[in-house]
Amino acid sequence: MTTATAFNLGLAVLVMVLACWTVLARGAFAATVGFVAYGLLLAFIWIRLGAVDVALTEAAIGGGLSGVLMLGAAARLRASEALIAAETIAAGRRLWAAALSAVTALALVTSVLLLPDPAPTLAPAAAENAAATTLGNPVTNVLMAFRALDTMLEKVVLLLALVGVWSLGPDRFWGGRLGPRHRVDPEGMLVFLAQLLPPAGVVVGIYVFWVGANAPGGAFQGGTILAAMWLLAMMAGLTDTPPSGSRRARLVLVAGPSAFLIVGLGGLWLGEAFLAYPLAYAKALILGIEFAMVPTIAVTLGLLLAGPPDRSAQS
Amino acid sequence: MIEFLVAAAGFILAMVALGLARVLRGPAEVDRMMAAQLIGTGGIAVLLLLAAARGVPAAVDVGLTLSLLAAFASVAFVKGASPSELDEAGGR
Amino acid sequence: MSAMIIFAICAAAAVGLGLFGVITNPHPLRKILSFNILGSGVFLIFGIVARRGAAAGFGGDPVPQALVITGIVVAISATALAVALLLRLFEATGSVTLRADASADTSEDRAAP
Amino acid sequence: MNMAIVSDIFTIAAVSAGAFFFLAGTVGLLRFPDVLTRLHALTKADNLGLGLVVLGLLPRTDGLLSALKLISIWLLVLLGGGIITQLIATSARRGGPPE
Repeated sequence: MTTATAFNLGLAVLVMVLACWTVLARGAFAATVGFVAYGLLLAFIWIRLGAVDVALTEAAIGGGLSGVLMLGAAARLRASEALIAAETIAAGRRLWAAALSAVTALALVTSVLLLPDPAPTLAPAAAENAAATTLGNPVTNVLMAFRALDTMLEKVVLLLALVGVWSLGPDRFWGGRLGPRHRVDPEGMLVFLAQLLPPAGVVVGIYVFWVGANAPGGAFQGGTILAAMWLLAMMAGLTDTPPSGSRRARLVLVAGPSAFLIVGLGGLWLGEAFLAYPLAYAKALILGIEFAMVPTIAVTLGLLLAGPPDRSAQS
Repeated sequence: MIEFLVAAAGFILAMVALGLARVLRGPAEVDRMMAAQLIGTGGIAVLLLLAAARGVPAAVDVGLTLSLLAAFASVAFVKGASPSELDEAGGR
Repeated sequence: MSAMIIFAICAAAAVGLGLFGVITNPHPLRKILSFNILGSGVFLIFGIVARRGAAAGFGGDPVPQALVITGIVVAISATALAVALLLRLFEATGSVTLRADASADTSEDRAAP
Repeated sequence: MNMAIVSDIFTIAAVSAGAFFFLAGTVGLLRFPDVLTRLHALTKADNLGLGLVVLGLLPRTDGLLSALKLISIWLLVLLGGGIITQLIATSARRGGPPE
């Protein structure tokens, strides 16, 4: 066994143990901590698979943001755990579930191992057409040019999810500020961290967006880092969420998808197709869309985590 | 040299795994709060060693992201474990 | 044993574990967590497919990688919505149970104080 | 002796020293009796270990920017780690006597 194989094996075992912990741990908080560790370490597997773009996304989203989302929910649902503990599932049914899961996993393993060799791939096609956009990062090429419709609709999904979350706020709080207010930490340690870390984080976020054209990175990864820094400042009580009625916030929320849509319609108007970029301006247009997208992504993700309107419009 | 770097990464990963096992077991929730911290140091060391071994400089950017996000998650751990830290919604 | 086989087993195990958790955990928050693990397993399978398709000087087929990034974004959107629904359910009924027959007694609990 | 060998020896020495500190941190985490001492073992030893690993990898970077990135990762971890440890310790103290 080579060193690399031993490393891969150790990494896989560790990630699987964490997945088991997340599924089987007794308390919701303990399970969520396991999930955060799982998400952060999953990024390592993505590195081993040579997908650094995905590793960046997974580290930022899987470990960071969704973990924090779950932690906040676990803290607010603490009282519900004792209520639901009585609802156990009969041993027989657990056995059936285990068998079903095992069969599913086995079927997946065999189908992955039986994939045709040489594997079908679109890499040559992506390489052939890379010159059209002159971007050096093939994943950005796919996201922003070859499958731009997917990416545009993905941003719409983010926005729709936010609309869904906002619509869950009680009527009396409509137009009010989003989510609970965080108290300023009396010892000031958290405030100190929230003053020191975000400036560095903003630089990193913009850097990750900027290198995305030619190296792993991009608008989404950069925007996620910015969202995390904003949320950190919120958790320290340094800033508050905007009210859900805020015009400025709503403008930022729709700016990114609108830019995408306008460019897409422009392609249609120029007679080619929806989202067809004129070759001479392809790179500039893609970077322009990404640039418009970064603040939208940061604000949408930040507000998704903040939750529905939770305070009356006056406060 | 590459063998050495991967071996060092494996060794530190084993240390992180042992630490995680200890930290997740608890019993106090304070112990569990250290999990992200543990990955934020040991995990990043593993990542940097891997980046050097495999010659993927971009993996260093993942380390940069991880260092920020691990700190962010740790703050959420501390706030999540002590619900009194979270103020009640102002409207109630 | 090649890296692909190890990670393929890992991905399938994540799917299996997630499925088991979704079925057996009574708490909806734990179901959401399990569902995320299931999803990450599916993403890993995409990653393996991408890695096997390495060609034309790329370390992996960029198309499945881009699909996974889109998938991660959609997953967190859905997760955030699910968590918000769950929190609202708890706020409205004081319970998070998903049992169909439980709605009657929880509303009585709420009426008592 | 040429430069490549010298830099390789430097890398091996520094990374090994870093790995040793990770070992020390984990031993402390496993063996120390209460939360505050465990926290102390984890933060101090691991941050030093990461610093040594970064130091060892510096000669292998391909330019000033990459070297700066490595150093800034360490500084970020130091900064974040130090403050978060304080937060965790405060939370431990507030939650009554740690077992």
